[in-house]
Amino acid sequence: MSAVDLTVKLGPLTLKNPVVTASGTFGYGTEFSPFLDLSTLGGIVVKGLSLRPRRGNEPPRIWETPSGMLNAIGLQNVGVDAFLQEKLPALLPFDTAVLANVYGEREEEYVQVCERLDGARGLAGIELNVSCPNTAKGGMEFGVDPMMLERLVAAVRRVTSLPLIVKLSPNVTDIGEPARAAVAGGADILSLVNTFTGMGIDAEGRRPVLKNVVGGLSGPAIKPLALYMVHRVAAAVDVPIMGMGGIMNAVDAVEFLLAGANAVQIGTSNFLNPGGAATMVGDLAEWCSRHRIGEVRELTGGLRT
Amino acid sequence: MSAVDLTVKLGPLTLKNPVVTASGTFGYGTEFSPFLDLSTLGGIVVKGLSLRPRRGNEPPRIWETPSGMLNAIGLQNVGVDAFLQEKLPALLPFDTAVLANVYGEREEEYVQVCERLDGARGLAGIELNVSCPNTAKGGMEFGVDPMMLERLVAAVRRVTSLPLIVKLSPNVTDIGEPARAAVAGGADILSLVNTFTGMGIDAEGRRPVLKNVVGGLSGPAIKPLALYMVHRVAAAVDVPIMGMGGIMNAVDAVEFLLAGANAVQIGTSNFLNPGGAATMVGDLAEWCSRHRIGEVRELTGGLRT
Amino acid sequence: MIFSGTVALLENRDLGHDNFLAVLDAPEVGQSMEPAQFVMVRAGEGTDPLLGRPYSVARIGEGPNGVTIQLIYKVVGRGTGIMAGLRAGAELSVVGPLGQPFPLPEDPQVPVFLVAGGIGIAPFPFLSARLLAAGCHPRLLYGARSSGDLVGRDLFPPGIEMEVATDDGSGGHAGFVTELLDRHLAALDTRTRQRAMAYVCGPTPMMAAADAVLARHESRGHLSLEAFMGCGFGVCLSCVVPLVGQETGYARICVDGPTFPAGSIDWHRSQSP
Amino acid sequence: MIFSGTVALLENRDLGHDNFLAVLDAPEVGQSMEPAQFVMVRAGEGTDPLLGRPYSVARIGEGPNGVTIQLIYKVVGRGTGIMAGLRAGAELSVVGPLGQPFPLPEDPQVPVFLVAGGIGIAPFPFLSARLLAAGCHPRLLYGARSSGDLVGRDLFPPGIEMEVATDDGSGGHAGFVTELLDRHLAALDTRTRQRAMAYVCGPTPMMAAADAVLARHESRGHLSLEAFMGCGFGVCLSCVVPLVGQETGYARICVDGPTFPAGSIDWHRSQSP
Ligand SMILES: Cc1cc2nc3c(=O)[nH]c(=O)nc-3n(C[C@H](O)[C@H](O)[C@H](O)COP(=O)(O)OP(=O)(O)OC[C@H]3O[C@@H](n4cnc5c(N)ncnc54)[C@H](O)[C@@H]3O)c2cc1C
Ligand SMILES: Cc1cc2nc3c(=O)[nH]c(=O)nc-3n(C[C@H](O)[C@H](O)[C@H](O)COP(=O)(O)OP(=O)(O)OC[C@H]3O[C@@H](n4cnc5c(N)ncnc54)[C@H](O)[C@@H]3O)c2cc1C
Ligand SMILES: Cc1cc2nc3c(=O)[nH]c(=O)nc-3n(C[C@H](O)[C@H](O)[C@H](O)COP(=O)(O)O)c2cc1C
Ligand SMILES: Cc1cc2nc3c(=O)[nH]c(=O)nc-3n(C[C@H](O)[C@H](O)[C@H](O)COP(=O)(O)O)c2cc1C
Ligand code: FES
Ligand code: FES
Repeated sequence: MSAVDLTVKLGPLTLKNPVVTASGTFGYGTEFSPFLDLSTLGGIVVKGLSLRPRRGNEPPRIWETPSGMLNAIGLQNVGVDAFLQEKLPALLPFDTAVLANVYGEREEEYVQVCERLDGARGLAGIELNVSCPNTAKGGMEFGVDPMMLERLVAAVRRVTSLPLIVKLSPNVTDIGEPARAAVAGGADILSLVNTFTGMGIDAEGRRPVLKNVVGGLSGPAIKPLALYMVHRVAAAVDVPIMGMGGIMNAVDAVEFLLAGANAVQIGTSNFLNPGGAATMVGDLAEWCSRHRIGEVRELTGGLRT
Repeated sequence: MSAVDLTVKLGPLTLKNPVVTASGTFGYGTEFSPFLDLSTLGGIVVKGLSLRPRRGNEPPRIWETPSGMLNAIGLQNVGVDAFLQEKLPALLPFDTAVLANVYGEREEEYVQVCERLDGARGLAGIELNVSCPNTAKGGMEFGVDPMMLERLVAAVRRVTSLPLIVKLSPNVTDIGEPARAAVAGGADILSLVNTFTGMGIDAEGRRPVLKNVVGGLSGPAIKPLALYMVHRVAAAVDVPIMGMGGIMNAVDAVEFLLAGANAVQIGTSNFLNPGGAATMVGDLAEWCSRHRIGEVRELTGGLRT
Repeated sequence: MIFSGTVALLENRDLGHDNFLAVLDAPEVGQSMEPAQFVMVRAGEGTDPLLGRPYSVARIGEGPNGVTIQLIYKVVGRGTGIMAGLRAGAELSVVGPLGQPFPLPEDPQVPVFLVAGGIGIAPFPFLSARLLAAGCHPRLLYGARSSGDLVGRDLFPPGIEMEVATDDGSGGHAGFVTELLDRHLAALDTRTRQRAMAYVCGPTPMMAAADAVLARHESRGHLSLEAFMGCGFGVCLSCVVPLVGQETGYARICVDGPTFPAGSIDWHRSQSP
Repeated sequence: MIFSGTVALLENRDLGHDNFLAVLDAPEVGQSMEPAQFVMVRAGEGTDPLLGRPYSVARIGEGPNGVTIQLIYKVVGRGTGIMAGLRAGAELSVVGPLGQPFPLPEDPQVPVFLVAGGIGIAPFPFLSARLLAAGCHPRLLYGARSSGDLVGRDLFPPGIEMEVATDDGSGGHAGFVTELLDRHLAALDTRTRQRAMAYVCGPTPMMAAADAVLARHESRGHLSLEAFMGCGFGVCLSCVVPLVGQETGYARICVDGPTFPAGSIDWHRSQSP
């Protein structure tokens, strides 16, 4: 087992292993200290940060669905300044790549948040959450319009030299298009998928189950859809990929690597199995050694079709 | 219970109740005679028909996923002529609306199949499956390009006076667009959703699990996504809707009606609970009477938001 | 560290009226548990249902490997339904202890009321044991729809005075349990009343009512709130509730609660749909 | 009508080496069941796993409400794993009887071989009972990886001759069970050999090998094929297999099979990935 090399290189970003926790499902990291040693993880993506603190949506905010969950948290977060002052320093003692997930309602907001993050001590990279409604464009998601997306990524690219990850929305006809646009804008890495737009209805109450009416679907239910999208993006572009969507164990992670991902992110799984991400690191090494794979990166795109 | 009026009118199509079985999950109907009385159903959509018989894809063709299944049957079917000669007459004794689901690789194929179906004795309507790859356009799905879709629907509209249902693909950025296009082309009714494109991977074998590599995801896993799309299409267009995606029981059906559907289709559920569609008719009536709803159509769009 | 792992079900006793007592072989959880803290439990195989369900710990018992934790639960949906179908020997996935416990009164001589509505009885056997040990003399006021729903009274340590209320009048006071609380507080002199302490657990409307009673009598109290919980340890941000004077944000019931001091919940803003 | 509904598990006996015998209180299913027919079974709550799993009926027994159906199953994945965890009293959802049975030999005097590989033993106790009743004298040739995997031999009616083979040589013939079949057929005179009948059930490679042996000796036989099945009654079109001489289509294992006459499968085209 010790023989397996788990390190992965995603362009400018090197991770000690390919297991990264996903934004919005891992708090600001330290919430998980009672369950695992953060230093075992390849990386941590923190909760989406906006320019100012946000209180989020009114509850109910989540709903359980068959093998999945809908959420409409509304990006409740402490804001970028509190993150830099309080949350990021608390992660300095840990040997893991800390990635900031960034949210904006307008292009300028993304740029401003990234300007503040650029050069922050202990920050390994920035992930742009482009599944946000663009208030200047009538609420359309940044991530679904390739031109808008390329412009946004280029604008952010100008203000930061940190590794730049663009997290793609799956709510599109062909995910290859935003993938190419993000790369054209200057993305170093693509991560996918964010949640699928969905809705739950309470038949008894004849009401949407979420106060926000619509929410994002995550969890094992979406795994086949996410795997397909990773496979497709891997064929469409040449940059490294972080794959995610319903990963619950090391075998699921291997599937994403085989589909073309260089690393994976663990989301919903953290809620029900808070120590799970760390377990997966060990299990992945074990899986590799059992299959005589010396370097985990050999798995990437290793699908025999 | 007997007091509940279950009839629904979808433009030119009147159904005795809103429970219809979905194409590809109910054979040619009579396969279910050992499990239920076909006359209890509001309608039956038969397996997708092409101009000539099709043998379908090589196996493996299906794969189970968390709360769902992937399929890549490849539209194995007897062809429209055998349907008219053998399958349709066998359904004449039953008091249910028989709907033919039509598949084509080119616009002309759709038109030719529909020409033959038009006026067939015992046929209540035609449903166009537009999630088919257009071989003339390099394999792009008919259903994802609004212009191509409108043209296709208009071409079919010219050759048949039967109630025309267009079944929308969910693999689009905004399902409102193909919905409007289908209506502009002359669709009487929209049905949605068809399956979501997905993929499964066998980590041990490092292979896609389906011979066809990609397949369509159906079942409870997609229910929240389908509900959202029905809700969205109901807001976008003014024609009646048949909603589907993961319906397993009468409460699920009520949710789709509340989201804006006038009738529902039952797909994957038929595989694991072959008598289930008939049970749902009774359960739906019971649900309505328990909630003092005299006419099931009151539920359509009855969501309090 | 908080325990997260698999534990064995040692006993799953039917208490009647869809209520059960589950005994779990979970010494790592039980040893540091406090009253009103809870565990997240997943029962059954597969990913449907996906998320854990929160349960208070009703009792700490003796077990083959140290202490056991004992849960009283009522079957209301899928998760509880699956749990009710398990036999001794089944494995459950458990995370805990979680949440803020009920703080014990500083002065054991003050009147202490345990106000339970329905399955809100769950944390009180454990709390009672701790209160007795601290020299308090708690009185249980227990309300339910009907007398058959008044389960678990035999799980309390001896020496707890009990009064019951039922909506249908089939047992004890015919009416709400908060009316019993109101009466008891009203019977106290002002100074005693202001030092009295109530611990409340039950459905949300009952807790709002109890909170109003406590405010009217200027009595002290702690409420243990309910919410659908996605994680139970503060990261999914699903279980939020607005607090009085905190107009710009929310508390998380799972980590800031489930116990909150009486008077701290902004009931007006918290009404869910 | 084919039964589709919920039945009770009466017994779930551990046969060792991950094999179990499940006894189901399913008189509606059992009364019209024939050997090699199967049932689709869903165990556990929720929609994950979603689809039923096919199991042959191994025996028809006596039960409280008429006949029971008895399944021998091996834990290989999620569905079988969940089933193994169930206790008597649990409810299972069952559809059946399904599929085409093994046809009995017209002449009871011909040599009859039952060729089982691993859990392919499942349909043979039931078939043996029917063969004995028809005056046949079947001989069971039973192969498995190791002698511990040779389960269920005590489920056969008395009077069945048995020979075993193990891959690791830990019991009986060291090698494949198809080698035993080959030997037996080779020992017969040509006319008897051509009238001999073999019933084969086991993993796909073993069935392809048996089919080749039967072809070589010009003996008759029926194979009971395996496939992942989405429905079990012919509508999902998942369980397809190409037949010899049927270049433009497929047979469905669930309704056209699971039993097929020897020589009818196009093994060349059927190789799955
Ligand atoms: C701190 C705490 C301690 C608790 N202690 C106990 C205890 O000791 N014993 C006990 O019996 N119960 C206790 N509960 C309540 C218990 O957690 C619930 O009864 C349980 O979660 C029900 O699960 P279920 O799967 O059976 O029901 P579900 O199938 O989840 O449904 C039950 C109800 O919840 C609603 N619901 C389902 N999902 C959601 C969602 N995402 N958002 C909003 N509503 C939803 C449903 O509509 C339904 O009305 C406690 C709750 C909390 C917060
Ligand atoms: C007619 C018939 C009769 C049978 N009778 C018996 C019997 O009596 N006793 C018995 O023990 N078994 C019997 N089987 C086999 C039995 O059905 C399987 O072992 C069972 O389905 C396994 O279910 P599982 O959920 O435990 O395994 P799964 O978790 O489903 O996986 C088991 C294996 O199947 C593969 N698999 C899973 N899903 C798919 C898919 N969609 N497509 C292709 N491969 C997949 C997995 O990769 C794995 O290798 C029979 C099969 C047939 C067709
Ligand atoms: C409760 C919740 C909150 C989330 N918040 C964010 C967020 O702030 N920013 C973001 O980019 N993604 C967010 N996500 C999406 C996840 O990071 C991830 O892309 C998605 O959940 C799919 O992965 P999973 O199926 O493993 O959960 C959130 C997901 C959940 C469930
Ligand atoms: C095995 C299978 C075959 C299908 N074949 C067709 C088809 O021929 N034509 C079509 O329009 N839809 C087809 N569908 C899609 C279903 O009709 C339905 O739209 C989809 O499965 C979603 O509903 P469900 O979740 O209830 O199954 C098929 C679905 C499955 C699972
Ligand atoms: S339950 Fe997840 S934050 Fe409280
Ligand atoms: S299993 Fe569905 S057609 Fe055979």
